[in-house]
Amino acid sequence: MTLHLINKTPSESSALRDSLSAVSNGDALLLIENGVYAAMPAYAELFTRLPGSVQCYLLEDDAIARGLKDLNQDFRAIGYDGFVELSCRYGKVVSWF
Amino acid sequence: MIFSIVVTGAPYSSQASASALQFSRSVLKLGHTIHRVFFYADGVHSGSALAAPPQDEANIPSEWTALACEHDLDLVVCIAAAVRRGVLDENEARRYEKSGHNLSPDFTLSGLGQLVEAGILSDRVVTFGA
Amino acid sequence: MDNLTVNGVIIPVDNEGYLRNLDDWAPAVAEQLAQQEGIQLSDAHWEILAVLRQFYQQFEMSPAMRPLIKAITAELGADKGKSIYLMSLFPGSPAKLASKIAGLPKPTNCL
Amino acid sequence: MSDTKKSFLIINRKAPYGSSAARDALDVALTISVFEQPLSLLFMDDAVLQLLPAHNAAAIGQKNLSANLSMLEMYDIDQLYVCQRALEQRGIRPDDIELNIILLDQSGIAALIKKQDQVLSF
Repeated sequence: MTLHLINKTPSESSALRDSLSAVSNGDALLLIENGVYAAMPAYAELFTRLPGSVQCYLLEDDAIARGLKDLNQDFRAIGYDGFVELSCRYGKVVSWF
Repeated sequence: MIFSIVVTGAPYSSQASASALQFSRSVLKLGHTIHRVFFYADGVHSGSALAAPPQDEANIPSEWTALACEHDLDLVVCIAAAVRRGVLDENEARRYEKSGHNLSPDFTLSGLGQLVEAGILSDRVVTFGA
Repeated sequence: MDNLTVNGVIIPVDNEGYLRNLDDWAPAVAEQLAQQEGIQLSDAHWEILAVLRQFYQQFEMSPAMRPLIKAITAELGADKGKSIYLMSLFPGSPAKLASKIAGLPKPTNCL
Repeated sequence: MSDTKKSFLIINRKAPYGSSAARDALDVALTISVFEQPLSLLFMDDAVLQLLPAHNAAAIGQKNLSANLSMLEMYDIDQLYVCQRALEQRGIRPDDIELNIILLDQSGIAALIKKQDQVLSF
């Protein structure tokens, strides 16, 4: 299983779109850097077709840095330690940027 | 678990190097190993000893140096990417007949083989791209 | 390293003996580049250099050892497409040494 | 060079020339091949533009990426996967591409990623 790491907003590159089209059941998504903007409620539609088995996370420091609040409830906020733990739990990390 | 980390974004142009630094700190804190940090493409600028950001900003190259000293990290800068962009050690400066060199002594210039070897020997490779 | 003098013309080389201007390459220049490496070019050397230059012209990159052998096998036959044969002509690091004599760019030490 | 084998996938997602990504990916691919590790390349998104033929990059002072890509077979790199949708979106027909490629749909891409040990992105 794969941890997909996305660091771009939905419009600054196709990173998010490409990652969404490449997920398998049981994978996870982690939004970092500018990627965290994708967890704004306005983008919720992008994630509705994800299989329920795909867990979604965002890096809390990056969201706080950008003043983001009331984000998409499907994303769990984690810190860098959580990021490392996810990298261990999933078999590999694929970066999309 | 054995990690290797790849950085392809330049500090101050992208967040990649800063994120990789934070991630590396957590990897080490949680008791894992970092086999190598490989700086590629614009990431090579993290190895500059001459970066002089304002005092109220993070000095990313020197933070890498500090982390490397504390944990004996192998910080490798891709030689082909670096030499093109003017990041040289003493040896390459001589090789290309340049008047100065700027690679921080805690970094090593080496080939892409070091990236591939890291991929072979590490359980996880995490890329911080720009 | 000292610059080369070929037919009265000075051909500048860098401190490792690589041509500074790749356009300066000519067979007479190759002879001298080889001499600096202690090699006297024979027909056997020349056909390898020709394959190498053709490879570079076609793909715009210098080959590593394995693709060089593949190209030599295709052009000159399997007997010559062997690293031991190349070692006998260009001792040490054949792909690197032959590239230098063939006037290809200085390698970036990429491996 | 090493007894351990890991399968590598290089994901290309950027157009050629405008950034160094295509060349960076190619250099890594050649190195993986020198280390004799199993290797696949995947072209997604704008990276399919790398596959258009007849570049003449001298016009912009760069090296010709299509010449470089045609060298892949000399390195025995023959697993070239291409995102079908990315081609369609750009009006490129598979016949326009001179390399031997394998077209993948969305589920094919997911399956390709799934079976790799390491994935490097450019």
